[in-house]
Amino acid sequence: MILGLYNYWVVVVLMMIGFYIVIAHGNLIKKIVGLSIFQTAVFIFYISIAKVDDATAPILEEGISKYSNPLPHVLILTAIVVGIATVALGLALAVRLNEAYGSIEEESIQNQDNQEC
Amino acid sequence: MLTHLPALAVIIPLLSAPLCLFLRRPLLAWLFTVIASGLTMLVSITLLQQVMASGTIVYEMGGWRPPWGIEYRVDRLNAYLLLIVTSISTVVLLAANTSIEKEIPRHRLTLFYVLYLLSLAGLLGVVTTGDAFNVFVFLEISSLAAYSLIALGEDRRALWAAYQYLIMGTIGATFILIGIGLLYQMTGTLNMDDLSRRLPEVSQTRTVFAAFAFIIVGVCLKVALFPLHRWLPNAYAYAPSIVTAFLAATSTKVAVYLLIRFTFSIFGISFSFTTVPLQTIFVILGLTGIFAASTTAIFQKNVKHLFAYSSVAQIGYMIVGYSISTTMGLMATLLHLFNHALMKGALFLALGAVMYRIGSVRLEQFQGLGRQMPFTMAAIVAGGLSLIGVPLTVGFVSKWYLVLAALENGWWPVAVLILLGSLLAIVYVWRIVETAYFNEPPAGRESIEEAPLGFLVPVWMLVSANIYFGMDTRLSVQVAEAASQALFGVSP
Amino acid sequence: MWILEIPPFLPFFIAALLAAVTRGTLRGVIMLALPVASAIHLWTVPEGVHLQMALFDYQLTPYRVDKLSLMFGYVFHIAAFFGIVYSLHVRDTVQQVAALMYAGSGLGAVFSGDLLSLFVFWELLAFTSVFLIWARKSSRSYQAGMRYLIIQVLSGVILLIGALFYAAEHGSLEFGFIGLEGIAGWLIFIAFGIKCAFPFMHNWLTDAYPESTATGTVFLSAFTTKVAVYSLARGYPGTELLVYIGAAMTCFPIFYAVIENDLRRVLAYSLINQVGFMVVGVGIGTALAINGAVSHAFNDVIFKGLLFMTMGAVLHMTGRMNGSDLGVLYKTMPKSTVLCIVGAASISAFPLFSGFVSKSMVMSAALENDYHLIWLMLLFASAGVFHHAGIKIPYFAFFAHDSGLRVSDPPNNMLLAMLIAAVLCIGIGVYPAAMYSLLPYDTGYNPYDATHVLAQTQLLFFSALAFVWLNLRGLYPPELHSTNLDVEWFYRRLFPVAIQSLFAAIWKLDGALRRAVVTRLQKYLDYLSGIYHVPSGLLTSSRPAGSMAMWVAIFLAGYLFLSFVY
Amino acid sequence: MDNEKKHFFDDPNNVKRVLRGFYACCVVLVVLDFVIHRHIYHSWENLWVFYPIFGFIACVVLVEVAKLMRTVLMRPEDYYDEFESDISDRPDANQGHRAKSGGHDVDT
Repeated sequence: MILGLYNYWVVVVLMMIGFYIVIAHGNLIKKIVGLSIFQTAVFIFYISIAKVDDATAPILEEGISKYSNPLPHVLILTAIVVGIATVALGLALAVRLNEAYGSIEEESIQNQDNQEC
Repeated sequence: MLTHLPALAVIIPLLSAPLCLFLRRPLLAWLFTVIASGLTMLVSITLLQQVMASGTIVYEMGGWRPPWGIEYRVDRLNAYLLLIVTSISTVVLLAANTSIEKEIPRHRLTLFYVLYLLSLAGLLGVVTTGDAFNVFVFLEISSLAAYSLIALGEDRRALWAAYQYLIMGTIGATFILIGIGLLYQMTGTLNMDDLSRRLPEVSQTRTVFAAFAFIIVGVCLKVALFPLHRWLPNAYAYAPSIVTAFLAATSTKVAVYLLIRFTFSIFGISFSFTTVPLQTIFVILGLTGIFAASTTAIFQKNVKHLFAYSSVAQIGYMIVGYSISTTMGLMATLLHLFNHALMKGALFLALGAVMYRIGSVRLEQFQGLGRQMPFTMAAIVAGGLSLIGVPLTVGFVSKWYLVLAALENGWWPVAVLILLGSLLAIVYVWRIVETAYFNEPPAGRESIEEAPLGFLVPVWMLVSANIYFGMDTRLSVQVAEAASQALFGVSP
Repeated sequence: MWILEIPPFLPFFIAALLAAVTRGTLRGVIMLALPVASAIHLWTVPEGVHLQMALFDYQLTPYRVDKLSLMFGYVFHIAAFFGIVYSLHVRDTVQQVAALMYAGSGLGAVFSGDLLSLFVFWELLAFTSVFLIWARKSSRSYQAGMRYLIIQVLSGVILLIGALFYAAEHGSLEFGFIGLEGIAGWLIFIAFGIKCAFPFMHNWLTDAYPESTATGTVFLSAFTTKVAVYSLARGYPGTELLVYIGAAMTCFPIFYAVIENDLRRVLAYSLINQVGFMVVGVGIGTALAINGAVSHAFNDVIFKGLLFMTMGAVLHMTGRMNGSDLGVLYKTMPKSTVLCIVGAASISAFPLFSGFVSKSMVMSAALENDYHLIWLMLLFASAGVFHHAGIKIPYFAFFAHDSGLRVSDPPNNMLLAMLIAAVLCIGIGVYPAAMYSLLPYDTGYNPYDATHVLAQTQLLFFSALAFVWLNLRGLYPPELHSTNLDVEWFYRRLFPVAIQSLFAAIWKLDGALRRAVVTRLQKYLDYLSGIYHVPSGLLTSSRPAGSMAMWVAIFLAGYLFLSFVY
Repeated sequence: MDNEKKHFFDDPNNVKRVLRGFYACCVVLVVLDFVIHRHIYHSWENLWVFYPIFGFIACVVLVEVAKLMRTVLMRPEDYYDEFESDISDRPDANQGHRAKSGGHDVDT
């Protein structure tokens, strides 16, 4: 039972790793990476739920009657694009932050801000 | 042409964005954007008329029949939101040309308009679409554009605020994505209408509970419901003035719309409010939000921060009305969506005018402004009065219905707390009035002039709307009432 | 007739607008012409509802005229007129505009036919009048004004909550008889009570009025409390509780008045005392009593205005207001002295002065309805009024010991205003029938029979005798620079101190707790970071993005937990 | 003050005269109590010279009680100021109450 649902466990573990990185790491790039892992876990989740036992890829071919559900794959293509855009924007912001604050550590940036106030 | 209106509302800004990129001259880009936004406003006005006259409009994207194809579905609620977003966007844009010339470097001006259009397209997409996954996509389009818009602010803290918003926004959107995935797993459909029909069969499973939790938390992040509001104040405070005015008046409203749509239409009232203790949680969070955020607002030194916290408090009012979950309560929330958009639009635009003249919106810089910029300050005072809920302003109308809804339900402590919350609003609005009218301008700033007409006209358009809809409540009340009745009528 | 639909507050607001943009003589002319024109207009308006509109599901009637509101409408016009004359020399635009708006709000309130309109004017009264206090432009007046504003706004909010409850209970917002029933009745009662300066809610009055400008206090004394009396007379006539509240109001302030040094604060206490008579009248609720309350309000506006004007004249000319710093001004301010004595005689209810013809109605009504103890209290208060307002005010300001001040009579406009008020005081006292004909009820009451006149004269003369005797014996308490503790002590001293010490304790406790938790946590985190090389703590506030994300996780976990358990 | 003209109450004899006139009035009023027939609403009004006695006693009691109150309630004039401390931050502190020059509500 538990092993049969291994795909979910993978997803949950990946997701937790990503989320933990976002929470615990002060480095802005690492945070983005964590976020990316977190998102990827969700993509895997989508793809894995589309899998039908004993079925092939959804390409019409003779002699095959069982196909996996193609819709989640398509959806995830869109989501991947969104994810890439997010990571790119996040990294770009990190670059700009580095230019402005001379640091990509959350703590140091926040301290500089606090002094300004 | 008329049959394609629902799609046009999204497609006009979405296609204008890349086109705008080719316009090198900022003035042209501005005109182009104003026209695009104005067109969508016309579209949404027509849509509202049609919907009020003949009921829900269904549009099949690309001719694919739902639930396979993506469906755009405009009912009263959508049409109402469309009108709010497009009209505020258009009015705010009128001031954009003047405002951003001082706040954004010249070579980025065109890009600003591109991002603005993208953000608008995203918001409109969220509102019109009838497909759950499509919501996620449009939400991300608008959010990504919003992050970049905020990062355009001249203060370096704008970058930091944008980064934080990006992290939080992405987490929120991903949560929504997880929730939608779980729903798809249980029902095999993404069409909202279809979902609402198939969910009751499986509603007692843990998967659906989890889906609900993920979606609610994700949406609440976007709503900036206390205690998930912490990304908002800095994002609003350091973004360029126009962006603040636009986002404050529209983006949280759209998020509240999502909350209503998911809980009322998709999961259904009986699931949302009886199976899980959503009502109690939200009333408590809403009221705590009102008091915590209003109190924080009192101690802010930056006026944009002050109003940002006040926004968090106002969201508290909307959530309270929403969680009363009666026709009247929901109607109060919908009214407040509209009214708060008017107030905050006016207030943040007026702050933009102050920013334009003084280059700062710190409270001590407001000294003596009452005499130096009389029209701008009068607008801020009028907006502030509306925020407090003084009769003859829109703020009064929504608070009135909110309190009545609470009383109707017998929740009179809630009613009393709502009114006491308004007292806090008096305090923070008063701080601004006192500084502006009872102090002499600081040394070296004797010759400040009134803001240019480019600002005054849109600001006063919004202020007059504040007063007009405070007295003539027919339009807003009628539509809000119809929308909230429809939500209660349609849902099981 | 279209002209009927101009509610009386409108001309005042328009005039306020005009006064804001005009200066000098033109402004004076506009401001003077206004109450006259408006009063003439009001004279022609028949009773009935003249303006109605619908808001939400309720009928609003911002302009309703009947005998009760008309009476207050007339006297507010009179007060506005002599107030404007009195302040003609003032060049401070803020004050002039605020005064006109304030008078307009008072009129708006008494002609409001529904609770919502009443609430609007109720709050407007607060927001406009506070500028008259701030106009003094001292930090003391600023703070007093702030306290005043907070209390007044609070009263308004309570009124609004009450009105909402009333709408929920009765499905209507009409402002008629309310009565002490249900939450709505009590809330509205408390709201009225705050404005009416009920005991323990009265301190805003004695705190703020003496801090206003010489001219501002004249306006202040006329409107706010009278609007409250009007509202009580409309909403709670015959409520027995009011009799006892009113009797308390007549008695306790006179003690304070005797030992108070600031003469305008003495008048403020005496204002509460006079309002007490009206409240008793409203509480008894018979035709005679209501007539008494209303006519006493009418007269009080005039003679209290006159007294505040004479004191304002003293303040204006000398810059001092304490009894201990004034004296023998009669030599150089003879006209003011005479006018002040007229006011003093009126407030003490000497026969042939206006106070007599109205106060005796309330007293008679108390006796007729067998409130014997109350009657004795009122009698005691009457003697007391004479003692502090009738004798103390003129005596310490114009006679008593020589302060060395030699200032002349005030400018002519001030004298004229005082003269108008004084003439009205005597006129009403001599020919009360004119005022009686305007009263809500026809009772055929005649104040000038031998019984009343003799009793009142005896009472007053022997009170005066007591004053003379005490003074000659040196038993009379001397005027001293001092602050006398009153209810305000609770919110100006006790609460701030208590809150401060409470917070100090909380911070201390909180600090200790947090230190303990943080050291524990840090130990744990040090251990973790030893393993994972996490640079620093998880919960520190310098990690906003991280902590926000954590909040999300907590929120989600909490939510999932609740929904699974529920 | 020698150059000032003599005022009425500067002469102690005048004061005495006024007081004597006042006493005479009081006596007359007491006498009138026996002459004029009054309606009686309250049993106490039957008492001999009720109103004069009541008025006199009331005022003496009033003043004596007020004097007693002073021992409990009286505080220095700046009692609240010391606590509401930001008053002293302002340049115009305390001027409002005892300003030296007259007519400070007259704007320039």
